[in-house]
Amino acid sequence: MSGMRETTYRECLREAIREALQRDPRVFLMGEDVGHYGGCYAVSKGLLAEFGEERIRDTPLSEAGFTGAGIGAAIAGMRPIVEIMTVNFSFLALDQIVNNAATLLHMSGGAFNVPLVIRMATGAGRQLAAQHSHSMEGWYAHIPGLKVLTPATLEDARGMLWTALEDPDPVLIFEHVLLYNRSGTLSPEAGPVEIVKAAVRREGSDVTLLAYGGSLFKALDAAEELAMAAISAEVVDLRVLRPLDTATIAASVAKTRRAVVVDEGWRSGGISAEISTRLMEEVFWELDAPIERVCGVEVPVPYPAHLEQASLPQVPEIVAAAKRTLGR
Amino acid sequence: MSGMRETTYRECLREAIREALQRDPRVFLMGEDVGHYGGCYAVSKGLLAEFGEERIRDTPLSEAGFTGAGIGAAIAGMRPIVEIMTVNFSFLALDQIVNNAATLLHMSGGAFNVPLVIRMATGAGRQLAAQHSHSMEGWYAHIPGLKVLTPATLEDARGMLWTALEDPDPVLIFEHVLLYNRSGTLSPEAGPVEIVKAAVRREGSDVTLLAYGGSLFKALDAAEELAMAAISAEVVDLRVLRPLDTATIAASVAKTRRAVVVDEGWRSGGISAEISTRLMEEVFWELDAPIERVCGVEVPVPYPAHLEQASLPQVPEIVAAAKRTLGR
Amino acid sequence: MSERPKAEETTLEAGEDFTASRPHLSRAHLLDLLHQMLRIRRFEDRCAELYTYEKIRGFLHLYDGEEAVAAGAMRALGPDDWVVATYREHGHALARGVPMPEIMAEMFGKAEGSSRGRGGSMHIFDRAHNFLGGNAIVGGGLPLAVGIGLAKRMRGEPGLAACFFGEGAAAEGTFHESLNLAALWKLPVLFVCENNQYAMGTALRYSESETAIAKKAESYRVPAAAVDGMDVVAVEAAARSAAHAIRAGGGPQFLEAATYRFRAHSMFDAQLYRDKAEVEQWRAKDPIARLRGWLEESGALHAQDLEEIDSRIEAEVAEAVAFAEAGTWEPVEDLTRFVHSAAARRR
Amino acid sequence: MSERPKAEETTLEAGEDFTASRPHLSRAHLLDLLHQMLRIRRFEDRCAELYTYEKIRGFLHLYDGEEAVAAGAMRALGPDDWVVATYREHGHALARGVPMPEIMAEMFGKAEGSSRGRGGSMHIFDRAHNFLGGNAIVGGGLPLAVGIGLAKRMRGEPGLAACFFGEGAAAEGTFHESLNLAALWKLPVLFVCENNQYAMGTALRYSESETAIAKKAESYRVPAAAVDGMDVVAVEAAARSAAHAIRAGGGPQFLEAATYRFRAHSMFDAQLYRDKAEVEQWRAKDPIARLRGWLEESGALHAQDLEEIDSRIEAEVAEAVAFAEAGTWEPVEDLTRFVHSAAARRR
Ligand SMILES: Cc1ncc(C[n+]2csc(CCOP(=O)(O)OP(=O)(O)O)c2C)c(N)n1
Ligand SMILES: Cc1ncc(C[n+]2csc(CCOP(=O)(O)OP(=O)(O)O)c2C)c(N)n1
Ligand SMILES: [Mg+2]
Ligand SMILES: [Mg+2]
Repeated sequence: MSGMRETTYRECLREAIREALQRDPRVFLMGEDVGHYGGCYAVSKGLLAEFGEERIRDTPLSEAGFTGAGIGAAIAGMRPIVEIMTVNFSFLALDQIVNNAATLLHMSGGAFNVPLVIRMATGAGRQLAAQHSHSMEGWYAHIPGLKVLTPATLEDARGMLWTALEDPDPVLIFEHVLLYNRSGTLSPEAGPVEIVKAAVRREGSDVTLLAYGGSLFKALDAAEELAMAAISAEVVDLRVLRPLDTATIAASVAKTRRAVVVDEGWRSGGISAEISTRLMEEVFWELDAPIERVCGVEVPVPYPAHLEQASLPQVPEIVAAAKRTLGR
Repeated sequence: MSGMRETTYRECLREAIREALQRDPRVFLMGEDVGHYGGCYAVSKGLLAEFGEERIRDTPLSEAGFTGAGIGAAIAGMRPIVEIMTVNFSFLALDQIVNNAATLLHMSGGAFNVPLVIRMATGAGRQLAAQHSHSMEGWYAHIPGLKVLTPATLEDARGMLWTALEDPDPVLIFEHVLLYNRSGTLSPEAGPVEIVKAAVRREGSDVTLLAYGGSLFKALDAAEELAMAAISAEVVDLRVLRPLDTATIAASVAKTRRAVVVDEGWRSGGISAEISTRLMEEVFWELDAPIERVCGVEVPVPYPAHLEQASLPQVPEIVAAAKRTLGR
Repeated sequence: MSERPKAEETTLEAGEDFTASRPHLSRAHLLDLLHQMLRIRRFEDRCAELYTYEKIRGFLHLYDGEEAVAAGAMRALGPDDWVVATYREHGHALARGVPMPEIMAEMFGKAEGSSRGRGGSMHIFDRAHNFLGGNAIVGGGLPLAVGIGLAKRMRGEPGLAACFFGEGAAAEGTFHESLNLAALWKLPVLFVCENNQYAMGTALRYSESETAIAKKAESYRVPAAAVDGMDVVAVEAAARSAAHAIRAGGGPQFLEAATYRFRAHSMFDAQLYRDKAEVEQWRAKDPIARLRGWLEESGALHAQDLEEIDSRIEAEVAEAVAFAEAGTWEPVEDLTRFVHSAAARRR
Repeated sequence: MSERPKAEETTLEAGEDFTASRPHLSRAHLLDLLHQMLRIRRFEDRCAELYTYEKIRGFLHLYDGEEAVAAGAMRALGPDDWVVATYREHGHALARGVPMPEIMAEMFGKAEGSSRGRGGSMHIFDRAHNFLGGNAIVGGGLPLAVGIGLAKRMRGEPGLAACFFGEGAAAEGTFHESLNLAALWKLPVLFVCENNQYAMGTALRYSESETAIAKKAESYRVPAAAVDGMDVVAVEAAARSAAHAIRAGGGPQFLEAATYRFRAHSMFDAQLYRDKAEVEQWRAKDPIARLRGWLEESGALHAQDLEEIDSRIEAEVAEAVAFAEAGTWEPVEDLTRFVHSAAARRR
């Protein structure tokens, strides 16, 4: 096996798309500015030249229309990857996503499945304000019939897409905007990964930090800080928000007896609430303290950096919450 | 004060709309089939004749368009009541509701508030299947900038609208389809009610049942059954899903030390999770048992009665859950 | 129907070629159209009755009066084509060939139904006939049809997607987005607007500033035709000509069929929004009576033909009801089957 | 600009009546238009610079090249009228009269900004000028404009809602729904489509099957005009004529202005989708150079006029930057203020 190579999250996504296009003639990428512009976040840069206009398909501004077209095409034998630039715009396509993509298999009694992948950018941190910055992946995780993936690592950016494309049902992939530029090393053999389980990214014994997507790295930084205070934090990367891997999560918390959920989404009714609740349901008698949540503040994301940052989970808050669970 | 009179939930809603139209010339009702048809669920029957086409305004099938128009009209000095027939159709207007109605006040730094009321039917039980039957009010309760009301009683059906119209910000009112025909008695003096607090509908000491909307009556029935088993259940009607009245809820559970949340919405990521989590956060040390949830099963609502009913919370399950909290 | 040749004058046999750009007006073919429309009418009459017996529940939207549209248009479609319809889709499903017993069982909510009973009247699906529902979100099916057209084009497959929707749907944003996409990408999609003058209780003049729906297609450069939707042969002719152009690679086509529903929007409709005289005027154009009248006049229809048709239909409907009655309820333990394919396929 | 009278020939004074159906082509008025366009250009040049210094962050969409549209159209609006714009709205805000210092402070994210810094470049709002943003959802503003028109009509108030949007927005469903509603209800709404040929990197031919946007208005029966958006007087004339018709109670009007953005879509755009030659062709039509050239040719603009305009603008921009620099950061404790009006109004 050759050595590791330097790459970025963005490049991993691009490689995954390229590989899928090469592997399966039914795969195509469709969305606003994926072609001539090169992708709003430059993920698909260069792919138009390589694969042509049919398979790297620029769409008009019609989120409902092209998402619905993706559903129809999936049903009729293609394997579309639909890109929606930013999660806030996906609301324009929500009817198609919930009332059709998530529902058709059931509504048709199993006759029509929808093997569709929808990718979108999510999250704050680039000062894009209140119509471009939200974290709605946890919200989508409420919908039966959907699978919700949140790749945080390079391996997952590289590997989740193909597995998602092989899924017979609709899968949403949320890419945190702050991760695109993130670099690191990856094995040249990196390929498809499973999309079922959460992953323990750091082992620990005193408290479990549960995070995903952009917040994972804040949780890891917090664990580092906690270590300096002689607190051993385990960090679990949720990876998949629907269906939640309750077993892995509960096993970790059963061991540490304390947990902090970190979620950039708004607190009330966020995925953090579901995780807290499941933990209470599964390991109530093992808990030594109430589960803490460090979440996005319930405000549309403000433009100025100081307010935007104040609205997001930050390492010191995670550290403080973890300490609270230990009575410190 | 004269005696009570017989009326229905539907009539209460209609009276509330009529009163608002009479009281404030800025109020108007707008939506599909509110006029000539008389309202999909007959709520606005007769109002067209009384108030005319301008104020009882039939719209084309354009949920995004007319909801957005309601927002614009509210900003420019009107007090629109927008009716969306069924919560599933509101997804077509979600961009307007979340990216505009809920966000404009903040995005404009307080310059433009949106005094808009949106009413919609919610819930299952009429065999309308997977595109007409969901309970998404808990989902909407995740969005900062919105208020979410779920009138269950005749008093609330009669009284919440006017208070909502006086609110300077957007308010969503969810009417459970099975309540429209519900009849009961109402004081002739019934009028506006506050839209801030949860209400204890039945006092008890062993366990708290938390419910709202169509499920409230199932919780009350369950309390009745529990009483026969010598279990004293307190029943709290949430009334308002955003902002949640945590104080009232927590006070009840701090007293009973056990709770069951009943929610017709899907379990994962539902409002039930938020309530459970808040209780853990607020009264963890008072809890004698993990909080139980009785929720909608995570499936698009099926058409046949036996499956539809199986997908919804039912009295025996509530009773069983309450007993579990007591170790019985 | 004056300009149409008399049935006797057509010499062609009934053996149909769906790709032909014009209908074969053989006697057999016309009798078949009559049969198809009557089949839909009688089936739905029975449904309405069964609704009062609470065998069928939920919303039930009858196609009564509009049969010529589905019966005519479906003649232009072959096995590779797809159909996307609405909640008012019994007629489309029947005309497309979805077996009547399965449709009826679906209405009953039985496991033997075309959607295993999960969908009911508004959600009839059938993979064997490329029948993609049964969509109860007004305008929700149009993007799906675009996607099917896109798949066909990209896969180099023959066939087209036919999408039926009401004139009320023309106001939805998805109408706009879908027509643009189909035209921009020159996809094989046949848009069929069933203009029955009302969207629930909202008359067309309350929903559209431009009430000539076919005109709207122009602003997407989609060729459009308006046709008398109470004349089954006219519908078939228009659909054939449109489908022919699509199959020749010309991109989407649009058809507006003027029609009327004789009954209420659904079973919960007091019809306050239209007066009886209007309904009577339209009833006088009943597509079934019209074709029958013309066949009789021209001597092509004998009393015994009609009797035969009637008895075949009666038997078919009876069989469908019996099948539905005999159907089984899906076990409650299977409630969440069909949320994901893995579970759906497990047995 | 050949058919336009020379400035000297116009005898009318600059004192403007926004309700007039035609522009007053006085020298003062034309100088004013030039001033307005230059003001926008220079303001944005400065913004681009400040972006490189990271004083302005997030997305910044310049109006560079399109100034004639806002500058011209805004002349047809009075104080009772409302404006709904997009994320590319600096030009609209300036031309509408939103004070430059507040706009600049908003770009900096300062509490003194027009939206208290909450919105930034994409979300400039000003109640005093009925300026309803600043909307970063493409097509998201159109229904709002319809609603304002509805409120005006129902309240019997004078005025109209002017809604600016790009040609890319014309593909969105909200475009369709909004035009239909405005026309159906005969509302006072002026739709102004700024057709700058691209939606981000998507050329019009990739987004619309019918590339003549104004034609689309016909299918809603909305009167439409296409105008040279690089000619400020032509835009003003078209806007005045449209606004006049609206004020006369004729319902909505549609204007398509052909224009071009000289720079990138936003500050993160490598412009792979168009070639330099095309940009140069359009630059040759620069609305500012064009008006200036014509004024100079006709002897109406003297070197000292231009110097005066330049120095006024320089001072104004400098003042705006100083104001923004001196502005304060909203305290973090106020983070959730403005989620609800109660808290927003508390101080
Ligand atoms: C998005 C959406 N809005 C509203 C409804 C409720 N609804 C069902 S049918 C209907 C009328 C549709 O009219 P049209 O498209 O003309 O079809 P028709 O019923 O006349 O065949 C309405 C408003 C719905 N099902 N979906
Ligand atoms: C609903 C939505 N989809 C996508 C985007 C991303 N986006 C921002 S501007 C833009 C192009 C819009 O083009 P156009 O309407 O022509 O306006 P222009 O930017 O050219 O002025 C896109 C795709 C968005 N902001 N909103
Ligand atoms: Mg109709
Ligand atoms: Mg543009």
